[in-house]
Amino acid sequence: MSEQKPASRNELMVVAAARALEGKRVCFVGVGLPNIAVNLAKRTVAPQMELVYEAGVFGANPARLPLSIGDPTIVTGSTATVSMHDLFGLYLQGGRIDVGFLGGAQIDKYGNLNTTVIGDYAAPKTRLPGSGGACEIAINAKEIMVIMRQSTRSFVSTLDFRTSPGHLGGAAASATLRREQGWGGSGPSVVVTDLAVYGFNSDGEMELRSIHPGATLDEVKSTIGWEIRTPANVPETPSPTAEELRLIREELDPTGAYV
Amino acid sequence: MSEQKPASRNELMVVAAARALEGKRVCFVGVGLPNIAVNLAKRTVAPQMELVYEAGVFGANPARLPLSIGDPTIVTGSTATVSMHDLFGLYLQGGRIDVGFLGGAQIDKYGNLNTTVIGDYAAPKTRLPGSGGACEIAINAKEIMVIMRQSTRSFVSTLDFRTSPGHLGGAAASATLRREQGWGGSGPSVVVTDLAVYGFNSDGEMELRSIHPGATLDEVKSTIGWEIRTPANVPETPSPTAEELRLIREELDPTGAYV
Amino acid sequence: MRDAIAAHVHDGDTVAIEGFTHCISFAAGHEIIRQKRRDLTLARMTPDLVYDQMVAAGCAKKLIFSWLGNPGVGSLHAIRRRTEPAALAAGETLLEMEEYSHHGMVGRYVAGAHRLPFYPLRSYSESDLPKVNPLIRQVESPYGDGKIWAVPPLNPDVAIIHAQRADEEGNVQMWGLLGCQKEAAFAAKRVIAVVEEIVPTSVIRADPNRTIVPGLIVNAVVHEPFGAHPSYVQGDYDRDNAFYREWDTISRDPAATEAWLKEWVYDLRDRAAYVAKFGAAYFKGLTPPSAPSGVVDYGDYR
Amino acid sequence: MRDAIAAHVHDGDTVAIEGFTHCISFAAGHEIIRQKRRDLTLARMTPDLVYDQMVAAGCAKKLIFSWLGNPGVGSLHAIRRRTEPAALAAGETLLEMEEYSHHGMVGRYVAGAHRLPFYPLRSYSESDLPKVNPLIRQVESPYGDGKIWAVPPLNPDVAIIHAQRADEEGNVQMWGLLGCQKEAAFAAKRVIAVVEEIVPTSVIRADPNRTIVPGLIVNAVVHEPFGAHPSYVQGDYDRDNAFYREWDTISRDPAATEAWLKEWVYDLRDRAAYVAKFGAAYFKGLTPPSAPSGVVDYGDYR
Repeated sequence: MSEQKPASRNELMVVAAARALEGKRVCFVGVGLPNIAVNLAKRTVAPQMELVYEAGVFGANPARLPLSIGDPTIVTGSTATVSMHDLFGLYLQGGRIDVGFLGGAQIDKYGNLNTTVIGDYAAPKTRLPGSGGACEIAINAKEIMVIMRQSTRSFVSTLDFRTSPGHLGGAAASATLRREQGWGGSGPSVVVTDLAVYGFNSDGEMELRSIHPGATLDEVKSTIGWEIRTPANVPETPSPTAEELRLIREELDPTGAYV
Repeated sequence: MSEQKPASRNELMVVAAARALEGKRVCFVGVGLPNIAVNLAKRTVAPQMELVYEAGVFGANPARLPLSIGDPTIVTGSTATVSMHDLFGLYLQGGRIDVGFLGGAQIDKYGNLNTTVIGDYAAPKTRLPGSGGACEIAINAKEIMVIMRQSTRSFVSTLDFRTSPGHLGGAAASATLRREQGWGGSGPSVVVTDLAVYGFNSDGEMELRSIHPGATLDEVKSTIGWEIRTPANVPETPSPTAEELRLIREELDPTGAYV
Repeated sequence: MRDAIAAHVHDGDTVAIEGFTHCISFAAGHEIIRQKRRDLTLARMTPDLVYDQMVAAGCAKKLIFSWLGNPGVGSLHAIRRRTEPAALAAGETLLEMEEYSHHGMVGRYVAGAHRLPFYPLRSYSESDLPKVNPLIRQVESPYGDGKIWAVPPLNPDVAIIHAQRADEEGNVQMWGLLGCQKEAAFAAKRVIAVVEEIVPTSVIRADPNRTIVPGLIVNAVVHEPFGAHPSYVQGDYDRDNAFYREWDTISRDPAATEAWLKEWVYDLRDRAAYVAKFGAAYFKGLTPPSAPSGVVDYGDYR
Repeated sequence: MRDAIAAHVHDGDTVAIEGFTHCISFAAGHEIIRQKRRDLTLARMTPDLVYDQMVAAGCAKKLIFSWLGNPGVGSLHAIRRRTEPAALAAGETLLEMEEYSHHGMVGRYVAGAHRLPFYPLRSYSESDLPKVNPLIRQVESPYGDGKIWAVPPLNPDVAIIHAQRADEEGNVQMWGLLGCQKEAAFAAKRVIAVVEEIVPTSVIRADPNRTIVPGLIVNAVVHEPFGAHPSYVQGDYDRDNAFYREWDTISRDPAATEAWLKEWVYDLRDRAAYVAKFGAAYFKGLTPPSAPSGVVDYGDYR
């Protein structure tokens, strides 16, 4: 096998996200990076995983990397293709989704997400896509994984708009409310960025778990808008294998459109 | 063509019911006699009529007389076969049904129907099938036609149980309530029996419209549990044509199972 | 089937053998009778012969339903004997009855499948049904346009559905009348799928829009040819209307009913024996000529 | 198409051109632009390029939606220019925005189609969406288990759907992603069905489970091959992802957007001219190899 270029930060992010899916059964896939991470996981750590696309596909078996959330390749060869009413009602709200993948323009320390606007809602500085399925995914998927690039603009102390609830103001309140209101899910468990991997502590607050090769703790801290909780010793995220990089570069994203 | 036997009272009932469907577009079909009446109408006065079966079929095109409400012959060659959720939600409740056909063990002067019990509900003398789709058909079909044999046991002054609402206690109250509660339908318009045809007057009370050949006014009155409204001159129900009788005897009910 | 029933249907369970006239799993009903399950709550839009037989065999304590009859024939006499005090045999008790309309029963499964607290519908107004079933209630619209009726979710312990085909993973495909099988299966805690044919997954994946229930929610897949007789399976065999009429005579007489259960259920070890007892010629007579659907193209996108 | 739009789409109407990524009737959108409809309320789960173009052409005064973007590419720049005050051109006004989540939008169509006063769902809790959309409200369960969120019915004046095939009577069949076309069509006062192929009714009746919308509710059937381009039709042609990326560049520049509308919409008399301008070879390049569904048997019961 020829010499491989070292992993880019996007590749590190995708590989770390894929590895976080090890052993998961039913995953609700988003477009872009989550799409690549999930398809990489299915080819590596989670071959038995069922891919669910909000467009109405269960058990997708894409022959190429889907270029949009509704790419025809997710339909052909899938186990079931259903109406969106069935997908959101029977599969998501019905409690059949183990992991939902979300991203966003802004995330706070409790994993609450903003995909709606930057600035004031009525007169936004930047109009973002909005919820799509994110709001109900955040509430009904048993577990939420977040994948997004980190910067002081995206990792903020206060969201401009809360599109999708995470651990709200903290785990205790969140757990009670989720139980009382009969939410199907327990909220965000993992956040993967281009620099590091985060979990959530018992207070539902984001906590640094590992730093990607090539990134530094200072860099991580300087790109987060709050004082991130950091253990005494932060391990390094295990490097991607040659096979993981080959899959991304040759099969999943040959044109480099996403990674 | 060979000599035909004269029409039986059941045949008179079926033919009168079929003729009442002239020009109707979408008809919700029941089992038994309504089934034969509707299929006769489609072959005679209402060729353009779409047959809807509560089992989940729209635009049925049965190659034989369906022997049950879910006979496979109503599916093969139909325009659309759908879930019962769609049939009751999108087609019936959605307001797409012009005529619903109902029968019952008991009917009162306002066209309210009982298909649940004879006697006390908790300890019935006779347990009947229950509502099936009748209750929501009575509420949502734009118009209701009733077909049933008449006797003092079936045409009663007081129902043992009101399964399906007709004109309730009278048209004025009924119309107001149907409007206020957003019911889709205006209630019963025609009742066809083995002896006569009835309509409803502006008070929503049943009124004699015509008497079948061979039946008498005395016979009609003596088989109704209340003083039936009767116009000065009651016309005779037009006799079945040879072709109508041939269709019933040779095509729709060759074994005479129903008529 | 023996293992599937033993593993997933227990005394006291709420069981839904669904299928509106079409694809009713009599094979499962008979195995439940053979295994002598007791105190079952039997949920079904149209109890049909399968529940009349299960009630006659003493499996049931309660019915949840919307139409109680022998479709196209008349009454379910075994159930009526447990419903009408005058007909009740010595030592027998009345069945508990929980009664809805068709839309209401469908709605109960939908609410259960969608994990909703209730299902709103336009029915029951001015009917006596809500008076005898306190679970049929009204809900106030938050848009100021008054009240509408509602039914609560129904989540059976086990749903049993029959269909034309599934793969080994339990991905079920069905055509013809769909009834409320999808909704009942998604609402249930456990699902048993009984099929006429087990096909390779490639057959399922060639036409994903035909899948009504994914293997994900199926606990057991049972291959049971003619498992829906005397009901029918679209394209495979016709409804045995003669038997539906015959049952009317049998079921009027408790002794004849007992004798029938002995000959056709207890004395047979399984469905295969039932099918063999009728003989191949009998089922050949119920097989319709072909009416192919035609082919559509999904396109190979790579 | 010209007649269908002229007859059924009027200034001020609420229009739903539905289709989730799949089967989006760009042909209808372009004809509406050509006929210079104004003050439309455009409802769609995912406004996509078709609404970006209609907004750029000045047809719209309001959007009702759940996800606003160029799927797989980025933003809808024409719509953003009517949404962000800093980007608003002189004389332009901000678009009215009524915003939901995907499940909420689906639910609005379902409530409209089922003639229900509201659709209950498990979403919106602790989200800011209800704060900015007062139509997202809570409803109290009549079973004592608290409140759940609800959305009101949506009944568009006209729904426009695209599909693989229909017969002359407008019985529409579709496979692949079904989106919410069935629900939107049943909710609408008028329905325009646009299809790749008009088939004999016998083709429809050979596979009745594939019918998503019956002719009964269809006001106009339009035969428009490649009418969904640059979106796709399962089995017929692929999504023109290159154009979706190209539009990102074009739509960033109001002048380029105007020029594109002139060349590809105003200066062309109809969809046939649009297809001819691309040329047969271009569409051949978007056509996938075959992936047949296989045949099932409905049985000939007589």
